Amino acid sequence: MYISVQHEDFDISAEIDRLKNGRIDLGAIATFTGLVRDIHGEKNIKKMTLEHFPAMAEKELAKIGKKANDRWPLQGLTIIHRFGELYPGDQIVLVITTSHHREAAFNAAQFIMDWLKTDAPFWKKEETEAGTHWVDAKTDDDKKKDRWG
Amino acid sequence: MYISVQHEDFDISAEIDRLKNGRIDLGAIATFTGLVRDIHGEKNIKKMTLEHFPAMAEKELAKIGKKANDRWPLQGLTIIHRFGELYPGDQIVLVITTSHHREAAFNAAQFIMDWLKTDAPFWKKEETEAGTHWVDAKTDDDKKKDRWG
Amino acid sequence: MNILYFARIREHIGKSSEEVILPDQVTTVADVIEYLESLGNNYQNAFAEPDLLRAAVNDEYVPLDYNVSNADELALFPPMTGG
Amino acid sequence: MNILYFARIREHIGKSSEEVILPDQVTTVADVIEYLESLGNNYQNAFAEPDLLRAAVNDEYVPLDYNVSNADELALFPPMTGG
Repeated sequence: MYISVQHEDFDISAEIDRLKNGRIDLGAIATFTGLVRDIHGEKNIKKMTLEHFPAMAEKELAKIGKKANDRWPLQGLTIIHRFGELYPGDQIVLVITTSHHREAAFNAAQFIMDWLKTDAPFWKKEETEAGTHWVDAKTDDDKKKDRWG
Repeated sequence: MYISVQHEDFDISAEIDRLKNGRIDLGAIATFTGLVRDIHGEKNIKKMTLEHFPAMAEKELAKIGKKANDRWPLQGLTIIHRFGELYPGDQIVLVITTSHHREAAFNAAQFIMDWLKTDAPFWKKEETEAGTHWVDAKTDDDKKKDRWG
Repeated sequence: MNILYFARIREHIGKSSEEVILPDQVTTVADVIEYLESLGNNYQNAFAEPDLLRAAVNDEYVPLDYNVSNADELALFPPMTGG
Repeated sequence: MNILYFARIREHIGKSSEEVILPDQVTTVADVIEYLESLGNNYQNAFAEPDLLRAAVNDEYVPLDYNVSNADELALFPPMTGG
């Protein structure tokens, strides 16, 4: 399990290579990348600032990774979450899961994303032409997490 | 929609860049990569040969992509399927989906993979120490496809 | 009619395509298969398991009761194992 | 007790952390919040919506009725918006 909380950007192919580490027994790799969009609602985003709780962030990502690992037969997983000032088009978060089985890889990646939305100690602030505001948590995200039981 | 049937390997980051094409309105990117495993059942795989139906292959991948596109609000998708002689660790297939919504990206990628398993005109032949054999289609794969209705 | 064979079926028959003149009574893909089986053991072996037989006519998947004529191109192959 | 503030709550209070000596009657996170509210409008504004308040003690998420002492480190923040 590779967990990183970082400001620096990441390269998906390089991260997949890190996870594969030369192994040839992997059947399926799923990835998910979250990006800063240029528009939220009807407002143009100029900048997104991600505040985080440094002492907790990596630990909470690792807990979420462990939950996925306990639930599906994974051969490895990566979670990278960026913080700091990001701009439209920038990558925010990367999840990679690998398994013999494609369903396990897909479900684990989706599960991890659902948990990150509600349990990773990060807070998004958007800067638009109309000023800056904190992004509200979506109750919908709680429901998505809760469906995993 | 970018569809390719090719012998050549692919680079996931490069394919994501091709799909993004500089756009900054993408919120979520899901990818799935299928790989040749070194072991199938209890046999060591030395080589996997993918035979395909050239006149139909790209067309069928495009049909599957269109089905996904009609069903979810995608901003773009890529399907690359390799043919020819491949070896353990080699990449076989890549699906990339992008959407404003992570669920749409995940579901569309999984849907496309399920359809590829049963409807893409490719046939896998494995070479092991015990000889060569054609990989049997799994009835389970039909069920996975059918669950999408 | 031009007929293409793929994978296990191609190997049993020993060729990847051939030109066949259909007898008059042949109207469906299943009829073509029955006719081919009369041509030799290699065809009988290729089509021994009807459940493991799929067809396309003019590059579109079709069921085995699909109507065909000499002008069509038929492809015969086992269930796909792509992805 | 060392208290950390994040995001909207940090901005309302105007600092990211502070050292607070808890009065004797304070036993839970909710009590700490009530005490902090007595310190000024900025705290009242920060905690105006109890539904939008989350807490961690010693780097573990806890409910607001969790027991705390001066030796603990408390963090207060709005619902997370990671991912």
